[in-house]
Amino acid sequence: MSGAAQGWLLATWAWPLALLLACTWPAVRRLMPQLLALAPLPALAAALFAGGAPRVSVGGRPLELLFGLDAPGALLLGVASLLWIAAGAYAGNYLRGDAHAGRFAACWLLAAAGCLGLFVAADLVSLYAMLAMMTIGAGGLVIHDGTPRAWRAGATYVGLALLAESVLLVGLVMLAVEMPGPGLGIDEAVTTLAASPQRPTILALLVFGFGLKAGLVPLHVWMPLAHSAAPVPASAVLSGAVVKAGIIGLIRFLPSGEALPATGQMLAVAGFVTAFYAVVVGLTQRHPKAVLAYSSVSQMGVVVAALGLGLAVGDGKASMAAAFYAAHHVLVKGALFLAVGVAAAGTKGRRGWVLAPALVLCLGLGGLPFTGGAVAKFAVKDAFSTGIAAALSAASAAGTTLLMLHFLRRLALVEVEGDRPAPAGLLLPWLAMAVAALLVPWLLYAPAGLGSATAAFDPLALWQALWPVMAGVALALALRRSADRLPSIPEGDIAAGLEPALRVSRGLGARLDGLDCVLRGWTVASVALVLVAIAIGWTLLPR
Amino acid sequence: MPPTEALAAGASAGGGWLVASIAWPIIALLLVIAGGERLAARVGVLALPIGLAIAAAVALQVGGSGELVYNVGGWAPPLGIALRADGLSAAMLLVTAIVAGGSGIYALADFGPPRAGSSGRTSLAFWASLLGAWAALNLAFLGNDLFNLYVALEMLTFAAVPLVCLDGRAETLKAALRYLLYALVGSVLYLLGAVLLYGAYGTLDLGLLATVAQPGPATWAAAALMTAGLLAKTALFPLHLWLPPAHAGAPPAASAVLSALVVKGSFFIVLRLWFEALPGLGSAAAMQLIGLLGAGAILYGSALALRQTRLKLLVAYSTVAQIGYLFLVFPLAFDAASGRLAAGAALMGGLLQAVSHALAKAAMFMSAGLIAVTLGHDRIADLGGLARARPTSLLAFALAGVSLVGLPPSGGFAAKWLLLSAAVATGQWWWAVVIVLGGLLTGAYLVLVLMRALDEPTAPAAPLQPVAAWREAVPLVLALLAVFMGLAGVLP
Amino acid sequence: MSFELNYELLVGLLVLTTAAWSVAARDSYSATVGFVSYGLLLAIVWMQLQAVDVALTEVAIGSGLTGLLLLGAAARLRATERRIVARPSIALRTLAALACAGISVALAATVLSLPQPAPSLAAEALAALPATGLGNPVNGVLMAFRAFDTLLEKVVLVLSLVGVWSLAPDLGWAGRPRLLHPFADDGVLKFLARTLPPLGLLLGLHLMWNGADEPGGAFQGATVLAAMWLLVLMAGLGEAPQVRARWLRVAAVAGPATFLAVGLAGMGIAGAFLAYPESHAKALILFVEVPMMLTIALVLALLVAGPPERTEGP
Amino acid sequence: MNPTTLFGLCGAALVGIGLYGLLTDPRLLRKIIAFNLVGSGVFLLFGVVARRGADAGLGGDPVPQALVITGIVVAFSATALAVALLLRLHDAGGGATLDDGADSAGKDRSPS
Repeated sequence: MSGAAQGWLLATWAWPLALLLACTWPAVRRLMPQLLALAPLPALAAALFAGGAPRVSVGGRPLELLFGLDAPGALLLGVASLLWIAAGAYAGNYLRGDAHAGRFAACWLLAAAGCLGLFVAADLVSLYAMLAMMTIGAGGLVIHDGTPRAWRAGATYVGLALLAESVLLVGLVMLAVEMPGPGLGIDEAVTTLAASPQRPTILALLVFGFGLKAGLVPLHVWMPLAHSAAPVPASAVLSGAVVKAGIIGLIRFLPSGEALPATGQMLAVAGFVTAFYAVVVGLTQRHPKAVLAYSSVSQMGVVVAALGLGLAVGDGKASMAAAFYAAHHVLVKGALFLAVGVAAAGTKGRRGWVLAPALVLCLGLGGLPFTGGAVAKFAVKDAFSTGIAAALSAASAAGTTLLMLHFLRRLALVEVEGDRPAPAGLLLPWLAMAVAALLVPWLLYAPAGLGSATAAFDPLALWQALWPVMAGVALALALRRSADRLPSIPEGDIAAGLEPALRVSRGLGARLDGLDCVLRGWTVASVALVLVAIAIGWTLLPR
Repeated sequence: MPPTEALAAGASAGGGWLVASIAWPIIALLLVIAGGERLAARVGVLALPIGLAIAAAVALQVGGSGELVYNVGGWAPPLGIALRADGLSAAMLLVTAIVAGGSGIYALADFGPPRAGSSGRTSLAFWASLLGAWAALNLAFLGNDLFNLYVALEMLTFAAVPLVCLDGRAETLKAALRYLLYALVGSVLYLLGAVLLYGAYGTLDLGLLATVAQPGPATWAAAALMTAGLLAKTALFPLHLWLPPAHAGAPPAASAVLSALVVKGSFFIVLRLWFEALPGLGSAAAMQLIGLLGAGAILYGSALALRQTRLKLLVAYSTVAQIGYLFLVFPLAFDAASGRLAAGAALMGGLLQAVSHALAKAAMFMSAGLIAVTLGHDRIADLGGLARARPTSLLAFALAGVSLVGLPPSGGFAAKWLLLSAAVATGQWWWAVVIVLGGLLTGAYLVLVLMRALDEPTAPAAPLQPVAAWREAVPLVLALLAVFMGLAGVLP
Repeated sequence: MSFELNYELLVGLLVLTTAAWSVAARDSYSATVGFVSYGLLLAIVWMQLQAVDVALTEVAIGSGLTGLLLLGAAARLRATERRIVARPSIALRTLAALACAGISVALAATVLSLPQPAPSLAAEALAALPATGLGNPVNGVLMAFRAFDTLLEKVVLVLSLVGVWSLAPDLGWAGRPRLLHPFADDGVLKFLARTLPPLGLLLGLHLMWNGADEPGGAFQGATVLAAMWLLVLMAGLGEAPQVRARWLRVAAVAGPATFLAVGLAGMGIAGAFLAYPESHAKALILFVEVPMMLTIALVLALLVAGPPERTEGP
Repeated sequence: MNPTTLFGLCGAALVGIGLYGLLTDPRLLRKIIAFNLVGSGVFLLFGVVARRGADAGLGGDPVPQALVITGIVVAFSATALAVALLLRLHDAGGGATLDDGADSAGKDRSPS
């Protein structure tokens, strides 16, 4: 049994990579876009059968790679692989006739390998490797359309992701240096971190890196750009699964069961700021994908806030609860992005098939009772149980409802291309995801070890879930007319502020060219050589 | 004085491979000259696999015994000359053989047997220079005598300079002359240092120097002059004036050798000088100074690479930047407590950087060459449509970029990880900042190129020139080696 | 101060003066002439330093062949060099002067600080000399103790010859080096070119043969031969060979090839690369020196002659 | 002061004089001459080292003397290569300095 489990762990990332390798064969490459749904199957198997299995070790000294699956990882891996399967099936249909389908498939497989592999990576090096693979693949997906907007989004995404990974790298190396043994397992790293004299620095680096990956304000600018520029199936996995890299990273590395009030409260503040800021900016967006992207930013804020509040009081179960909340978001957000694509492909005669489930999912994200969202909210109730946190949480739920209804309005207004309905190949994955988003959280609640979900049917709990949604609906009705009069903030909001900085750097670059001409003059360079000799001699003299 | 006979007998078994690794390229070189331009390519190509086998034999022997020593002529130092190979030399020998082999195969299309009507000049010059440079590099990696290493350096320069100006255009001739003169200044400073060391200690052998060298004016002056001279030959910022035009102007097969290998020869001698001959004589300030130049190279070279409008120049400036990483070894390996340079993560990281950069940069120059052949130009702004026109070369370029940026599982990643570890472990966080910034800038200029290449063609392109598939395979293989080098650590 | 030191002071000052002249002279031709006389003065210094072998080499190569090379170049560049006026700014030149002075001062201080008694390998070299069968310790170092350097130096020579050749224009590859004939009509030169070579040949062989035990050696001998050949070429009495000629190629590699072959044979018969069996050491060394002298003479002369440039006449 | 030291100082001065020419003279031929001056200064220092090592009845240490001979030959090779390059550059119309339009090789020219 454990042998099979370990096989699934390795196949989680090795199988998509093998498919990628097979793409070097032109015949396979042509076929691959239709086969994308196969890539995440081992990951799903791993999530089902390999949770808690002993870690697999690959290699030995000097470098040992470890793969394993803890409970939050298994949860997220499971829902992420569902999304990758549905979106992969969707992509096969979406890409018909696309000249660059092969390239898309290659990037897709790379991103899938990285994204799914991330959840099973159990040592620092493979964690970093998976992140890098995911970034490169996702970058390729973002620029797929080749429009200037896509290029800009892709460049911003890759640039910021590289920044995040560089910062993470420093943090991971700092951890690795302090670890006693030759192995670099994450479990051991967390133990080391707890006792490390450098803990504040390392935690700051890791929170920055993973926070950027999860889209915490003000490091969120890449998310709206990338998620709205990418092709629909790519947006779905980016917004659903890929951003969870930051969440799982935080879950893995933040101390569990130990109270760190200052760090926890700072995280919570950052999370709530993100949650509300993104709702406000999201309301000004016109494009439904941009609205969804801001909603993702906001939801990640909620997750981080839950994590932070749990950390502040040393609640050991907070990480599992946050993972559960994030898992629901994987499914809902993935589904809703697919809905945008279905709507755009044509809803003639099937409008209800798009809008009705979307409405349920949207309200579910706000926490509407009996939806998957309600149980997700219920999972994090402990974190948001007291005073101001409870108020903020309720306000955030109302805000989310408001934002999602705004999304629904924009979705209904999507221009329809042609007069034919969306093909079944697009419609079915969307409906499957919608059903999954509604049901799967209920199925997973008890196995996730969060207790019994029946408590969510308690009248008080129902009411606590319902009233913020109703408030949000009321607010949406009240603001219905003014929403379109809001000024439109460009996607990526503060990223637009980077333009002047770019201009300055171009000016500096021209200066640099001039400097290089001077430095490469013969006399200057050879005098420099003599001076270097003198300087080295000087520094060698004893002081 | 030690009894000569005893030491001569002390030469390790298998040391003959060291002689072979230097003698073999020389034999091939002499055959190329005597055989004439018609045979040059054939002799050269046949010599390459045998050279690789010899390098592998050295690596096996070193792997078994840890170190190989050979006293040439049976005369032990200080009177005689010793050759010595350790793990560092073995790795450099291997990568040199691989890259030289790759560039030799790649060059068959440009410098193969002369066809009717062509003169054969470039064919003779290329193969003689390639083999000469190879012999000189092997000598630089194995030499254990300062004057012997001086001869290696000069041989390397004389082999490298003609490679720069094979096409005979005025601008490449000028680049070659700048290179030659600057390298000569460098080697004369190096020789000056060797003279002073001999004057003070009566030996030129690295190992013997380590036992007798003391702090003092002669040692300081010698170390300063030799280091500066070698930095000039390695083109460390701000002594890089000659590198961009020389490396960008040379034919791609030659650029690959120049950028991947030739600059590593002098770097290796700096390593030897400080780690073998004078390990306890460095000062913290001197090491920080060298590191500062390295940091300057990383940031300045990367920033200028970002500014380039031509692909080959971008790759050349990228070399300026990547050379900088090599010199971070010095401050990172310096143990302030004991005042000594210690082998460890930093040295290992430097070696990995040298090896992975050699593979990646050779792949880059070769694929850039094929891209230029395909499009008829190498203007970055007009690379659009390349992804469809020459996907394999672009893939090789991108994979090589993965190693340069330092993404796993590449050798560049392993190097960066080790250098960062050393920076963290010694508390020198400022070098960590430089390493991270350098990685970001590297990512920026490579993404810039890839974005252009993935774009649609900007203008109605000139008819694309065909390129043989086997030529595209060479950079791809080198790039794959660089990308998967980091996995070597996983192998049992 | 003794007379002896006064004399040496005078030589030293003259050396520095001619050196400064060759840097400062306005005209490159006069600078080159200054450089040649500098080389001759330097040879005197080498004699003072009891290094006769080096003095011979300095006269033959450092001053002679290098001078010839530079004079030829100066003549060809005369016209264009006049047009060069742009010099580095005064600030930069001052900085350069200060930096160079700094190097000189540091070197001087280092020279004064060298240990006394000086470390030396003289005794060791002398003790090991009998094993080589040679009488001249310098030649012992060159051909036995550090034979590896000498072998590699020959490779360097050949490599730089290929480098020089590689600079040929493509059309000129089939041609011959364009030797300057500044004195082609000079009757004296012609006369010398007819009479000197036989004498030079004898002198060269003598230097090589004698080098085993006395100052001189293959190198200095070869230089004399090269000079004789160049004299003949410059007087227009002979044609420089085509670089594609097979005999030329074989001759150009004969020296290092023989040396390498003997060296590799040494691995079998004497236990190490470039080792000689003690009984045959001197004979083997002479066996190596003959082709080496041929190669060196040829390569030196061809280096001075430059790359092939002229296309073949009809 | 003895004659050997005197020549040692002379060598140190030669290195400085030659370096100055090498650094500042724009004319390439003069750089090559200056390089030879530096080289001979270095060799002279080596000769001084050899002379100081006079021992066992020899007038000087033969090892550095032999190395100087090798060095002179290498320097000559370098000079020959540099002169050939210079003349070729001159014929190709590239002028006789390094810096006029030094960056023409570095900017905006596509390779052949």
